[in-house]
Amino acid sequence: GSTPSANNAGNSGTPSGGGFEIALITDKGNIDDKSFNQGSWEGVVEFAEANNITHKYYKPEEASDAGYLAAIDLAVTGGAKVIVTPGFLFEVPIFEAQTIYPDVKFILLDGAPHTADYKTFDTKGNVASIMYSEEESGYLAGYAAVMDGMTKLGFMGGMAVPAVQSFGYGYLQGAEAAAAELGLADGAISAIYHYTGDFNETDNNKATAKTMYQGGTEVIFACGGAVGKSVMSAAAEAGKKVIGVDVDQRYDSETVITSATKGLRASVVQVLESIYKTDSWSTFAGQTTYFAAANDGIGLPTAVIGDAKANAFDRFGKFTVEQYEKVFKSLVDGSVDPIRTIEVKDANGYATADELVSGLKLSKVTVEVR
Amino acid sequence: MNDYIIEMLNITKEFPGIVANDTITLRLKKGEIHALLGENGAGKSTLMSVLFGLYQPEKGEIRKNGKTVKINNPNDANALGIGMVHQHFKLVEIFTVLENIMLGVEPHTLGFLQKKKAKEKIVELSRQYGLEVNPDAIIEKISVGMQQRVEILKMLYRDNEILIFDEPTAVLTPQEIDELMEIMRRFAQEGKSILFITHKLNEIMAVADRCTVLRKGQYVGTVEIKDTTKEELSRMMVGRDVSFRVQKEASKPERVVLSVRNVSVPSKTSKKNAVNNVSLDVRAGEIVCLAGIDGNGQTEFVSALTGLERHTSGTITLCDQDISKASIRTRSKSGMSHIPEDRHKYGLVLDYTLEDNLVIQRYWQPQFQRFGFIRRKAVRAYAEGIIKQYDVRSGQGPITIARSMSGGNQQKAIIGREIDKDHELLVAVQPTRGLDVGAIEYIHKQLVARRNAGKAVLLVSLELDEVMNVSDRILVMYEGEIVGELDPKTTTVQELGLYMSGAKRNQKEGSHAE
Amino acid sequence: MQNKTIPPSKPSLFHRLIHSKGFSAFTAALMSIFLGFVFAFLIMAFASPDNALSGLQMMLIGGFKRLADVFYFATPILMTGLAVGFAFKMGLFNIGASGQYTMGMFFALYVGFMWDLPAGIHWVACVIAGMIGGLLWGLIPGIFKSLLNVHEVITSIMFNYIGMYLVDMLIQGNGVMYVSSKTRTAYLPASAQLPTLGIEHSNANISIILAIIIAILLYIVLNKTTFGYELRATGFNKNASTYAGMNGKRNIILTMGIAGAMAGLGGAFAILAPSTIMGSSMTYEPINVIAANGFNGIAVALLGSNNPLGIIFSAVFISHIQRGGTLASLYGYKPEIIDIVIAVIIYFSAFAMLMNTTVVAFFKKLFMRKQPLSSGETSKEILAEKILPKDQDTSGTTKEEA
Amino acid sequence: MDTVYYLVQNTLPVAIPLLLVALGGMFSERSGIINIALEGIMLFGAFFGCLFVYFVQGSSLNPQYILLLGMVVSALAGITFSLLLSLATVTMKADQTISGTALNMLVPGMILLYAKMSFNSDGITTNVNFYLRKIPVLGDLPVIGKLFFQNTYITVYIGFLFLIIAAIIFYKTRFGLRLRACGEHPHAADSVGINVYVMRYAGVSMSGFLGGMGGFFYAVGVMNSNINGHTGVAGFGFLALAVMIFGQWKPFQILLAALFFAFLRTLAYSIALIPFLHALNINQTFYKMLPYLATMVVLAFTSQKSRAPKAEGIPYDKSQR
Ligand SMILES: Nc1ncnc2c1ncn2[C@@H]1O[C@H](COP(=O)(O)OP(=O)(O)OP(=O)(O)O)[C@@H](O)[C@H]1O
Ligand SMILES: Nc1ncnc2c1ncn2[C@@H]1O[C@H](COP(=O)(O)OP(=O)(O)OP(=O)(O)O)[C@@H](O)[C@H]1O
Ligand SMILES: [Mg+2]
Ligand SMILES: [Mg+2]
Repeated sequence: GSTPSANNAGNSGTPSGGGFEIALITDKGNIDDKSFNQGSWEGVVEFAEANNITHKYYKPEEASDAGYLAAIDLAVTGGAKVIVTPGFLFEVPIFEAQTIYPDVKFILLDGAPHTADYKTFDTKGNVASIMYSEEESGYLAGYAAVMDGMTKLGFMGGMAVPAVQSFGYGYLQGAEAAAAELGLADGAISAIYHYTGDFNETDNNKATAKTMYQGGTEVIFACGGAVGKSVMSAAAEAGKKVIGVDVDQRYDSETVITSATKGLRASVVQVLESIYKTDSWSTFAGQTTYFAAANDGIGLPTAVIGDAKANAFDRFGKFTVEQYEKVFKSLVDGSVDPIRTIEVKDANGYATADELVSGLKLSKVTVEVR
Repeated sequence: MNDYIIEMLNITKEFPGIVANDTITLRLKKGEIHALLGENGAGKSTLMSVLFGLYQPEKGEIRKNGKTVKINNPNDANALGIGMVHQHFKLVEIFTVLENIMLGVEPHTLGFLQKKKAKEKIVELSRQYGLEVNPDAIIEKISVGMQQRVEILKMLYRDNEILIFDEPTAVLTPQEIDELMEIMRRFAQEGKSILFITHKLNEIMAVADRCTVLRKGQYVGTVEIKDTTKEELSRMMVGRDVSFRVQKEASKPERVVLSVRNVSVPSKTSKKNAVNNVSLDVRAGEIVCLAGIDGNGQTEFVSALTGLERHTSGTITLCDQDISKASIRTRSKSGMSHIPEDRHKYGLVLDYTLEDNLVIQRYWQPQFQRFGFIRRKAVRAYAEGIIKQYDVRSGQGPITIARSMSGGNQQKAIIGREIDKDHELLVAVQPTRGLDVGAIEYIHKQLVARRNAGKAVLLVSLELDEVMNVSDRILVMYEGEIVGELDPKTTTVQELGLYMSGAKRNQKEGSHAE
Repeated sequence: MQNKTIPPSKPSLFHRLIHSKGFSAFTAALMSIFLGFVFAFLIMAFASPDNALSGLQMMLIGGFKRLADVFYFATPILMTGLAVGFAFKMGLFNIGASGQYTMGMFFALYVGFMWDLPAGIHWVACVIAGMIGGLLWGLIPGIFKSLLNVHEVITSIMFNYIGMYLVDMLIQGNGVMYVSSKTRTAYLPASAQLPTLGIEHSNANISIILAIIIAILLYIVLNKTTFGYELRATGFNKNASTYAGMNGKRNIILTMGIAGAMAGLGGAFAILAPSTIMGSSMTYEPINVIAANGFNGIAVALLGSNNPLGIIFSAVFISHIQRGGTLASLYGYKPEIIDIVIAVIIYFSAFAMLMNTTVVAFFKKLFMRKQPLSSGETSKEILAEKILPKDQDTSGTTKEEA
Repeated sequence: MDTVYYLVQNTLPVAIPLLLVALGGMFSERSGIINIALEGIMLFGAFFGCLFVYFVQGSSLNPQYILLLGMVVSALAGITFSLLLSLATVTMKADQTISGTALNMLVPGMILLYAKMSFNSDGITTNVNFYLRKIPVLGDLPVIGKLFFQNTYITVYIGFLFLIIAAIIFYKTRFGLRLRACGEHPHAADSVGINVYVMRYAGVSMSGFLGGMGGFFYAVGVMNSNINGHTGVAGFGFLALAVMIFGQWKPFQILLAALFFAFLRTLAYSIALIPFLHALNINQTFYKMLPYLATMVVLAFTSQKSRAPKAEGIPYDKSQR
């Protein structure tokens, strides 16, 4: 029948006959998940609106490889030329899609295309695979917390996926480093380490956080999308602090002292620019690109949006931008290189206290797992 | 000029598929007791419901003291001084007597209840009319007779002067009935006008001044009681002569079919047993009648006997085999047929067709089922047989939905079903409840026929006439115990009443056990 | 009076039609569906007027573009629909299809991963396992109801949550089944996946055929067997069935068990479906979410007026509009609209029967004018027959005793 | 001791929504209408309450006033939504369980749709802080102060206030008497001139009022005034039904039941604070299941002799005898 045209929120710009040009496929979450979907969608919107390109996101009918592939198919039918797929769940579907739709460009975040049996890894010329060094971001967070004088830390991860794990591991290593630097005694820092098992805002996540605070925890690194909401409300009630994740969450709550960001938005924008503006697609195409301190892909926020003069570190007690820049540099030049993965026995990926301590070589920091 | 307090003129009331009242006229004089007589479904309750504002008539008008009134709901009726004791009591069981009486006309200030006020008035009223009640008693804990008093007090509390009694005596003992009659007379003397519905002719002869007869929703006539007879009334009611005596030759009891020994059943409401250590025998070829006022353990006893409930102690033997612990199905297999008390609750699946209802005891038998599949043809054929033999009237024969059948015909179907299934013992619980004389006569014939065919029949009944006419032996149950065994030929209704009300007891039954 | 000679017990065809239960159920369903879409259209017109029509059109006919998918997605809700509808026949409201569905899914997965069986047999074993899983979870509300007198609605809701949490825990704790780095189950071996129907770009598989066969079997059980007879009797009147010596308690448990088994099969069919992608498979994510297919089953059952055959069609229909809803997103409409449409449809089908009867009654009146005898005669005629002494056997629904 | 304070302080805000919603259920069922839709009503109320908060959060209004206004909004929303139930069950005489279920299914879809269309979100996220760290004077009272007047929400006090009001209406007023009559024996009520339909509409509407409010209080006290279509109210509506049954359809027993469940829940999440329980280190999931399992256990013991309103679930039809 008639040509579809964009309308209500969620897709904007007017389609040039060809429907929606830049498409994003959400995984199981929605684009406000305070995580992959949201970060990358913000990137899409930012770029597309700046350049007035039609864009839209699609929700798969079924959360399975086939379902994601079907969604990609729908997006292509909808006129997509560039498709952004946030999350490792798209690795296998993209492996298929890259050959089925050779002239569609794919931006795969946090994953690399491979076959279901993991035998063949192959990123074709129409796919850009993007990864992030979360451990570095987490490292900075942990470092900042301890430097700021906190000794009772908490970590609440969503589910034990690589991204979340390495955030957590980095966090502990950062704390350890800071403690050492401050010359604190062994065990001077205690950390409670917990995976909620979901990425949602739920009353039990809030209760769990509240319980941690009640137990004396000063700050919780909330590392699981909407789990952050629960932790922030718990912090607000307990009068304690939170460290945000992925994007700068200072705007969500007064309790957020800083956020261990990773440049989801930035990276998506960069790649889109390489396609539409700088036509340097080749720099990303057919390979996996890591976003890390080295290429400004991760870090703690140093500026407040919409207020050039404001101090992004105003919620710290002692910790200063100078200290931050120093440690950041050490990550850039590689003099410090946090461990990204450790050996975990448990099937559900939950590391035990011993695994963390030995795997991450912790001495100043004692860990309790919940 | 006219001395009628209420006139219902040419009232017509229709229900889906039936005209319950067809241009009926009824005139009530001030201070009279006016009986309303008719078969089941004749339209008595409906007519009264119209007067009470529960139903709106399609045609006709109602006048009070000569001027036309519109009665849209019970409130209007109440405002006109009309009150009603319903056939099926309308009491909230978990409420107290007080709450039930004042419900709808509660004394209150700003919506807050003023129970004290109400209580004083009730105490005063019950004193004035000798209607003893405890205002704070919970309805479900008091006897049926008491509950009726509450219903009557409801009317008095509302200062009604036109009182409708819909089949009030069905649930009472002879003594209680006499009291009620007394009370009615007193009301009449005080100038209250009374409409009195009943199936029982001698009650009408006893208290009524005039009687209006309805038949199949139509007005038959109004007669002065002093110049009419029972026979004439019944002829008016049914449209033909009916015999009040069930003619049957003396019974010749043979071997014991059912033998019950020391059966007790705990009560649901109170701590003491509902059935206490009951023993009895029923022999082939006799009709034993279990008489008693409603609520003295008959229901519980039957439940235990038929297996609807597990009794605690004692043994039940049917045809020399112990069925004390047997399932309902086993009891039925070993020769027990059961005509249940409540045909709608137990007797029928109202949404099933007549034929499906007719095989409900037997669908599992090879005759009707092969490898678990129902044999439609066989069922149909069988149903048609029963329908013919027992003259069950219905819209579409075997495939009629049971719900759409009249109570009378529903009952016939059940009786046909239970009698046709081969059995040694027939347990019939109030088989003629709420049925008209025609149907009653028919059912009594069937019971006697069973007994003559050498079956044992255990009849549980509240109707004294039935008890006296049909049975060969009467066992009276009082407060869960059998307090007397009587011979219908030698006792009187009054004596029976004394046993039923616990005023008298003999130990014959105990010895009878041996 | 002349008309008395024609017995009214021979109603005209039209009359019999409009009075057949099926007919009113059907018109009722149509009416609710219609209202459901009116609602949807209003929402869409509100969201963006200019596309509303094409959006609605997409919802209504879009499914035809993807028939294979329509049937693929119809399978699980057909099964949960049976799970709900079957229990309804006994007057039990099985709102626990979700939990039973999830359990079935888990059992199927377990056998799929933990046992290795020869190709031909493996998926069959998985399916049966799924059935058992659902059955067990269905028994629970049955037992609570018949032995402890707990209302099945509460029980089954509670066990939806319990089942969901339990399954998620069991899966996450199992290294073979769960890939923690992907927060989902691993890929099932091909031997455990259902044979595909080989339609391109579609997971359509043998299960839809199985589902339809099962539905037909259920229909036969309900309407032709003694068990079905007992079951419906109990549904209509518990006391009467007890009086007739039927084992009510056992039947309740049995019915809930069977219902659960249906839902369990639904879960198995869903998770065992073959993937269009080589070496891949369906996967389950233990993220503490209640399976929506269970609740859609309620819609399916009601729309199919709890009749197994009706349920086949309603399942396909609902799947059809869901596909359409997805396609409607090409016009920028959110697929969630369909959820609302479905809810609205159930809401109305809850009393459409009544609205419907009034409509029918209206037709009946119209019709009776022309043919006074076809149905309930006018009052005068009833009486004409009632008064006449003997030959009353023709007049039907009205009361008379000899 | 701190742990005790902590448990109490965290139990109440959870208990209150349960209490209010269960009371709502009580009014509905005592008038004769089974109200499965409580879950939906809660969510609907919570949604509009939060929507209101969302729109006024910018303004300079005192948070507590916002909360009170939000409460009114949610209550009205609840009533409106409950009318759909009355319409179906009272006027149209539809099956009460089915209509209720349909309404339950309607709300999440509605919220998702609205939230996605307006903010590309699964729900509404607000950031107003309704938390009361300490009630002025009362908070300083020795033990009592710490237990009841610190780290809490005003919802707690409002909740108890409505409990009292509900109980009075229920037992002391003409309305209450008549309502209960309709749930037990509607024909009796009718025969004394009580309009059963009206009373049932009233009963259901009261459940809408309390249910909507309870939903909002859930959002405030448990979800930090956020609400979304996926997690909804996490089965609280159904828990409330269980609470009502456990409470035997009586106000004060319902209070006890609500406290029981809420405490269990809080306990489950506070394991870490209670050494000997923590030592057991039982899988988290079991604690998530605990409230539901507890519900079943409780019902298993109470349902045998539990006595629901007699006429509950049966549509009232004047002409039926
Ligand atoms: N609500 C109703 N709907 C349909 N038919 C009804 C209704 N009430 C009464 N009827 C029918 O109207 C006729 C009159 O009923 P009614 O109850 O007045 O009879 P009755 O004279 O009181 O009989 P009984 O002695 O059994 O009380 C009967 O056929 C009855 O079945
Ligand atoms: N609620 C009802 N709806 C429709 N028709 C009814 C209803 N009740 C009775 N009838 C019709 O009224 C006629 C008489 O039934 P009714 O029950 O009054 O007979 P009955 O002998 O008085 O039985 P009961 O003693 O149980 O009232 C039957 O034809 C029946 O179809
Ligand atoms: Mg009658
Ligand atoms: Mg009557």
